[in-house]
Amino acid sequence: MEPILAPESIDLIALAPVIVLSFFAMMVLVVDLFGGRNKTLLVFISLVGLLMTAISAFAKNPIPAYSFNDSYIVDHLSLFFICIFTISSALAILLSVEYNEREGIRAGEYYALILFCTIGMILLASSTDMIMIFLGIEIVSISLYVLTGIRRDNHRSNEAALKYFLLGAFATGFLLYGMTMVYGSTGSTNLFKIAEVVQNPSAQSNPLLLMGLVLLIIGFGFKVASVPFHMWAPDVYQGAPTPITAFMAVGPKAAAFAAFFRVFAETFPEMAPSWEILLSTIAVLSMFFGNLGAIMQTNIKRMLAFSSISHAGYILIAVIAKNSLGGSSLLFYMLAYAFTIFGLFGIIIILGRKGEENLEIENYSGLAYRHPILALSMTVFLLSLGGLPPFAGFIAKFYIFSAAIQQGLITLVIFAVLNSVISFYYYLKVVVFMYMKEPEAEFQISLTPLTLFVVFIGVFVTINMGIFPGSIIALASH
Amino acid sequence: MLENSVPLSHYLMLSATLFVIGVAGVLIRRNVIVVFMSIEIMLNAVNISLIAFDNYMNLSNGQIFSFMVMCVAAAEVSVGLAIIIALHRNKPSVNLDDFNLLKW
Amino acid sequence: MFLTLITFLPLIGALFLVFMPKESVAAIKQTALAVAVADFLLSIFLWTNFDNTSHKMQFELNVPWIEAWGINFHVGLDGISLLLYVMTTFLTMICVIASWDVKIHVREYMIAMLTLSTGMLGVFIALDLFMFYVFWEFQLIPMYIIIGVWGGPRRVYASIKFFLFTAVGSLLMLVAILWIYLHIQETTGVATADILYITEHLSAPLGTQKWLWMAFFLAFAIKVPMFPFHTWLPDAHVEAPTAGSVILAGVLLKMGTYGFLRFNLPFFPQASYEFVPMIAWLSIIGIIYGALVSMVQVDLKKLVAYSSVSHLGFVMLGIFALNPYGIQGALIQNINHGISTGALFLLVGIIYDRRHTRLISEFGGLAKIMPKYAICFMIVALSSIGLPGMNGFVGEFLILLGVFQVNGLWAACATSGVILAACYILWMFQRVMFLEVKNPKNMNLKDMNVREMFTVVPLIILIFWIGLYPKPFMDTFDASVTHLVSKVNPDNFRPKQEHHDNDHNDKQNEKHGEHARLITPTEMASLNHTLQMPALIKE
Amino acid sequence: MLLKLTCLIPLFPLIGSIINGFFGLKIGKKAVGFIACGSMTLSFLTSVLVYVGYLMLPEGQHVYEQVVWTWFGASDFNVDFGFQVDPLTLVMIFVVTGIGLIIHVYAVGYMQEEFSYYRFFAYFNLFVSAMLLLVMGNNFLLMFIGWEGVGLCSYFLIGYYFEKKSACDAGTKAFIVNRVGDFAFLLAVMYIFNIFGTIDFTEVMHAAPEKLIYAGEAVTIITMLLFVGATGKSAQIPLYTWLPDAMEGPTPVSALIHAATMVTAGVYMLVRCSVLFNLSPMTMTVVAFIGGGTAIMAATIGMTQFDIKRVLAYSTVSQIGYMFMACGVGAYTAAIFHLVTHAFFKACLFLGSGSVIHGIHGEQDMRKMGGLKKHMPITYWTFLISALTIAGIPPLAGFFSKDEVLYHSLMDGNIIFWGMGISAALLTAFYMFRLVFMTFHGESRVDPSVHPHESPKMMTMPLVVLAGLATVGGMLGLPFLHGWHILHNWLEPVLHFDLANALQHSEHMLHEAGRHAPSWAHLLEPKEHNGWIEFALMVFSTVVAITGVVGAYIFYIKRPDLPEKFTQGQWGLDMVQNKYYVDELYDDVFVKPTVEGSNLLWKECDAKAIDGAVNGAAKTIGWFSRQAQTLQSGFVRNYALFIVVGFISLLLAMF
Repeated sequence: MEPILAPESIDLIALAPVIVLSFFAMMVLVVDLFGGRNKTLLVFISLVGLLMTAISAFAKNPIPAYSFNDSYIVDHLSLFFICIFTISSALAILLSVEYNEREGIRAGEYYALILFCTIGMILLASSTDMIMIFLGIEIVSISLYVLTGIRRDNHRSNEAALKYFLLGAFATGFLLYGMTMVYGSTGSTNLFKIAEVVQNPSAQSNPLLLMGLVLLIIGFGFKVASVPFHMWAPDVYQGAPTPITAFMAVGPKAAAFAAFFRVFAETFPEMAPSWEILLSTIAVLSMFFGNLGAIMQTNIKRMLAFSSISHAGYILIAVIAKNSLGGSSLLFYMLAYAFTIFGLFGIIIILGRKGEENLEIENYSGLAYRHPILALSMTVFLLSLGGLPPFAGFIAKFYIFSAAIQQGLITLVIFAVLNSVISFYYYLKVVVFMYMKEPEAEFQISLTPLTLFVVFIGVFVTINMGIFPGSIIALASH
Repeated sequence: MLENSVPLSHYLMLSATLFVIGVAGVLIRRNVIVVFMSIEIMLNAVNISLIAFDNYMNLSNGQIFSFMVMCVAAAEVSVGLAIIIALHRNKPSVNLDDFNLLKW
Repeated sequence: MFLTLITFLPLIGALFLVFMPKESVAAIKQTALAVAVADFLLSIFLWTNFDNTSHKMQFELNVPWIEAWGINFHVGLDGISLLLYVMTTFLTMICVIASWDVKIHVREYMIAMLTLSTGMLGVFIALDLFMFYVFWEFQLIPMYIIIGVWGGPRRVYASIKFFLFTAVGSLLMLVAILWIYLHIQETTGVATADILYITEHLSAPLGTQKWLWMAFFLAFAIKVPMFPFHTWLPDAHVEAPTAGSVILAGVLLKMGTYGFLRFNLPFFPQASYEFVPMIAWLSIIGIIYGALVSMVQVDLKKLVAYSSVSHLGFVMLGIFALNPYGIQGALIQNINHGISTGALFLLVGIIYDRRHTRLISEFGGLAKIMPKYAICFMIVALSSIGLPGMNGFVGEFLILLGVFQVNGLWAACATSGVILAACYILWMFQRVMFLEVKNPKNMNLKDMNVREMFTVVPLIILIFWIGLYPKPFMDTFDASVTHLVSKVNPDNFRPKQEHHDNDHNDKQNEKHGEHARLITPTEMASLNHTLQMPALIKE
Repeated sequence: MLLKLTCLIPLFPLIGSIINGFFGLKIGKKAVGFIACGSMTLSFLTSVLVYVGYLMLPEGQHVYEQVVWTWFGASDFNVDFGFQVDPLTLVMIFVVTGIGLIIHVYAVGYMQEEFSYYRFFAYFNLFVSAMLLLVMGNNFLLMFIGWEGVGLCSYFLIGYYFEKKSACDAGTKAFIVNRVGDFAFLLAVMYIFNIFGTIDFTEVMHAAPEKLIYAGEAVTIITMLLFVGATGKSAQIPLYTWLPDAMEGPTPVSALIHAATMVTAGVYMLVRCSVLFNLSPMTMTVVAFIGGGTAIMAATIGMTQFDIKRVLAYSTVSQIGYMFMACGVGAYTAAIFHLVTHAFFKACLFLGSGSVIHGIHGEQDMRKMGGLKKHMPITYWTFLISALTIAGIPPLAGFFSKDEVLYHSLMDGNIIFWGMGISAALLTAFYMFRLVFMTFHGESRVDPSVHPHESPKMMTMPLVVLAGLATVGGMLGLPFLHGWHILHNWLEPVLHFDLANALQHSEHMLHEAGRHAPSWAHLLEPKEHNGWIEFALMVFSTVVAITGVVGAYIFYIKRPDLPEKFTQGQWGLDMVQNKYYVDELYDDVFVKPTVEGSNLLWKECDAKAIDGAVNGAAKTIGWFSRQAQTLQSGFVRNYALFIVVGFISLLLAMF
């Protein structure tokens, strides 16, 4: 047996973000023990931790750099993703502060769990080894199980957690089994080595490997909530606390896509003929089911859950395109998506109040004339999600589609654009209620500053990335 | 080393059978705990094949992997049971089909 | 820079309005009007500084926008877009005046109107495909809001239909745009979406051209709207508030025809040529179908909406005549339709404001009660049916003339639309304006007030101006059209064939003159025989 | 330099119209009348000056063109807003401004009681302006402005009493039927441009023999289309139905528009394009047939009508039929001659009937008239003179013009045309005098409460003038003084046509195209003017006319019971009285199917099929959406099942 780990291959600087964040996460836990009921300090520590993480991510230079026997990588993709993760976690924390107070969520581990989850995401985006990927996924998942069910007294929250947990574990089984098969057929868990092995045409037709790929697709497909492994998403999104829903829709999803991209687009590009059609089908089905499911929804969180399923379909196109344009478009899309989603959920949180979250779309009737700015922001977010210029969502879609067309995937793109039309319908439905219906009942809302701040950032970035996307594109397409 | 005594395919078959049993358990059983156990069976099926591969191809990664799987499984168990307990407080039932508040 | 300023001025105005207090309605209206008027005057300044003799883009500005993709903020005007641009600012101004009586959410209304203006102006000046698409989709939103918030009872249905219909087409166009963008990058090595560059360098096999053409076609055909993609239009028009209808008819539909001229023709000349028969027949069906259907409408706005389908059929037919007569006719008809139909919608809006109904059967005898209104309505209606001396005729005739050069049968079919136009307009006019006043609610209607006159009279002046002396208008696009036609001339693609011209001496007249054909001798003989008549010339 | 004034001729009435239209209500009736008549007078005087100017043109120049501005154009197509003055135009200008002025004066009296007096004169002046454009335009499109303009004014004036449904319907009908003609006219113009590259009259007529093949397809189609256009405006078969209905308008309107000027525009157009028509024997034949047929058919209907104005309307249709027949046999001078005389006597007849209607307070039914001679002598005498003129009694104007038409229809056409013409003449004499006798002679059947009275001077003076013109108008073309036929010589430059030259060009063109030209030699045989035949025909037609008059006398004065007896139980009468059911036929064949078809198109095709497809797509998506929703059952095991199903399908797809 060869030595598993050569000491010289351990590069802690490359690992700095994970270490920093772990430190801060544990600090949150410890401080919480002494902090009493006031969670402000925890929030502060968490935010600082995320900031430090983001900064420390750039400590490693030059990139790409490898660590732990090439099972951990610092490259452009992972750096960009780390930024997305820290941003989304920070925004989720900001959204949570006032929400938790309102809803009576006093658990201090809440913030620690978000941070731990972030660690998992960073690992997931940076790992080049299947073991690492597995660990990353599990760290993310387990944190999320808890976060989903953190409102212990809330039946829906509990049920969502249970569903998420059972199905997540179930899917993990598939993922693991797939990894095992890939491992068994290639003899390695390291993605680089696997990639080398599958250069060989005879290895490509190994049924064990193909079976493993299918199982991997299931595992990742579950994490990104693509059809037919999406069924958990609407229930969980609906049941989870709103900030966590937003967080789930962005961070873990992005992380899963990062891994998805690493495994399929970077490790198995030679085998594209065998998985391309599968992923394409899944992508198209995701778009259709996501959009069709969303049309009839009356609960906005549930609707957004379905919408996120359809977005998974769009993003899968980037994976299928498996070119550098695909990678950078994935980055851009996730970033744009993050700001839009957090802004949107920010508004949803603002519009709720204790005991009555006002999640039915009908509750938004006449919003435009009570709180025009909020309604306008909401419109901006929805249209951005729909992919309408001049908002970030449009550029993101444009980016992904151009990656696909460069790869000759025109049919897929046509499916995607037709689905965009369907999606306009339900996004506009919300606009209809906000602008074109008279308010049904008076409801008081409290314009909480932190949440408003998130909304503001969301609007600003969504528009800014829509009109002046140049700098971000330049970063993404490095 | 039990070389050549039992061929790899046997292990794999065993693992596959266990996996399918686990899957079937998840699909068929209604008791939350039993479903949970079925999932554990699936994970252990994976472990078996991991070890088998390692053994027959003279590798080590798989063994480490299986340790990881076990750790994670343990963590999952703790979280999972916690969730089930929390749920049980709200609604005293372990029948999965009773948890049907979120749908459509 | 100047052009950019004019384009974004309304948006800046809208942003300014955002910060005005909701309650100061008067100030909001005045501000909006000031912005619109200023914008119009500035655009007039563009027109006066426009060099008619050149087909090149003018007032150009080309600055990098998304450098990573080679996408530039490239704007400019040429003859094809200039008038549409000016008309947009003009109609925006008219619409702000016409919307003076908006009761609810005045501030939001004006914001939407001004934003819409910027969106539309952007479409006409964009010289980068990406930018074009951005503006093209962007203007949907304010229009959607205008229909949906200030519209009639079925406004939600209409607004969503409008939005989705347009979106279907434009998203497929997006795919084509992407394809072109990547193709250009592949073939020339330059990453750019510059329209001028693409026009010159795009070369794709005919099969591909056709697909791309179809994608663009769908987007623009829905916008125009051509039969059978027109059903969003009646709903949108009927439900939209008056100003919305005016803008919709006056500018939004023109974006479709503009698209054909800016993209389909120069990008894919050969595909365009191949598709001429299809377009021609669709247009002809549209002309006749629109006229027939509008004849039996019971709702005034719906009638005008269907008449738009008919009129735009003419425009499309003219564009695809692919000769200078047809295209120039189509361009001027674009303007004409904006003026006439815009004015018709304004006028319908005026009685709608008074009676809150648009059903033709509710009216009758208005000529006696509202004489000024009746005169205005008559003039506009006549312009709409293309009475010579008014604007509609100039465009229609040029279009038909152009089509006739291509195919006499098409011209004949299209010309029959002229008869039908008279039918539906006059019948409607009779039922609304003439006869006795039967409905007591109509007895005390007030005639048009000064503000309403302000909205309609400028349009009427234009009706006569273009009808009698269209030269200042037509001169603007002369050079551009000549340039365009030289690119899309069917002779470039047709297999060369022998011309039997009668006049061999005069080369200039070569394309005119009869090709030798006779009535068959038997026909002649039998005719002469039955009449026992030696054919006859005396005097 | 006097010719520079040309553009003022149509401008004066236009200005008058604008002033009256916008300020008419404020300035009062007197001023309105003054402005209307004043503008007409100015226009007439200017015409005289232009005429003088024209006479001073240098030898050999027959046409004066004045381009005011370039109207519109594209590429090599350019239309000028230009006027031309040539002999034909001058004739028409004088007819329009002269008779227009007279009728304006009459209308000032006739319309005195109307509230919207100003509106009437605004339209009336506008009409004259448009009519002048029509006859003065130097190209087809400018003519078309006038062409549509007069149609529009006609629409307004027919529908002048817009509160009456019948008036509105009549106006709309007139406009739409005219549009059918315009449709053909427009196509013709396009075809002309296609062939000649210009639509200027002078250039087209000059180039026609060189660019068109004799009896070729192009010229036949062009002339046919032009002729269809003419039938619309001039109320010929098959588009005549609007004219009788047009009598809903005030009587001066009928006189000016529907008798003297507008309806003859078709004839003017044919004469203007005589060169083209000369090249197409087939069209010529059709024109002659339609003309002759219309003349007879309208005359038969005219015999059975009781509405005084309708009789005159059918008479107009019939007389215009004559003019077309003349055109059809190539006797353009005769057509114009008859046009001019017809303008005199028919205007007089209409104004006379207006005077009658005015005198008995709006009654138009002849069965409620009778014995009016003593109440309104001036009206009677002028009416009688005009009736004699139209009947063709020498030496009144109508005799000469009608006779010239008949002579040419026999000599240049054939016996069929002449037969048509002469029988129409018989019928004309009969129904005109039926009208005269029923209105002015016999016992009074007037409603006793009404006291018939003579009209004021303002109205009778125009009658006298017109009757005078009808009497002496024949001087324009005295038959015996051959070579002294004033009108013929005057129009010669316009109508000049060198057939031999045209045939030669055609042959050349056919050879170029590799076709063989048929033998055209017989066309060039010279024809002699036979004075004796002409004389014989004159005598014959005089006899015919007198027979008609006497017949009417017997039927309506001597034996008033005869008409009843003759027509008792005749199915034919019913048919004729109902105008051959043409209106009903058109209604059933064109109007109803169009309206019903459109309804069908709208409700079935548009709403159900096309929009149904759109909404159907939306509904389908909605249905799928509900299905997708029900999949989301909320049961965890279901969700797990989905994962497994997905797994199995992926496996199947993979292998």
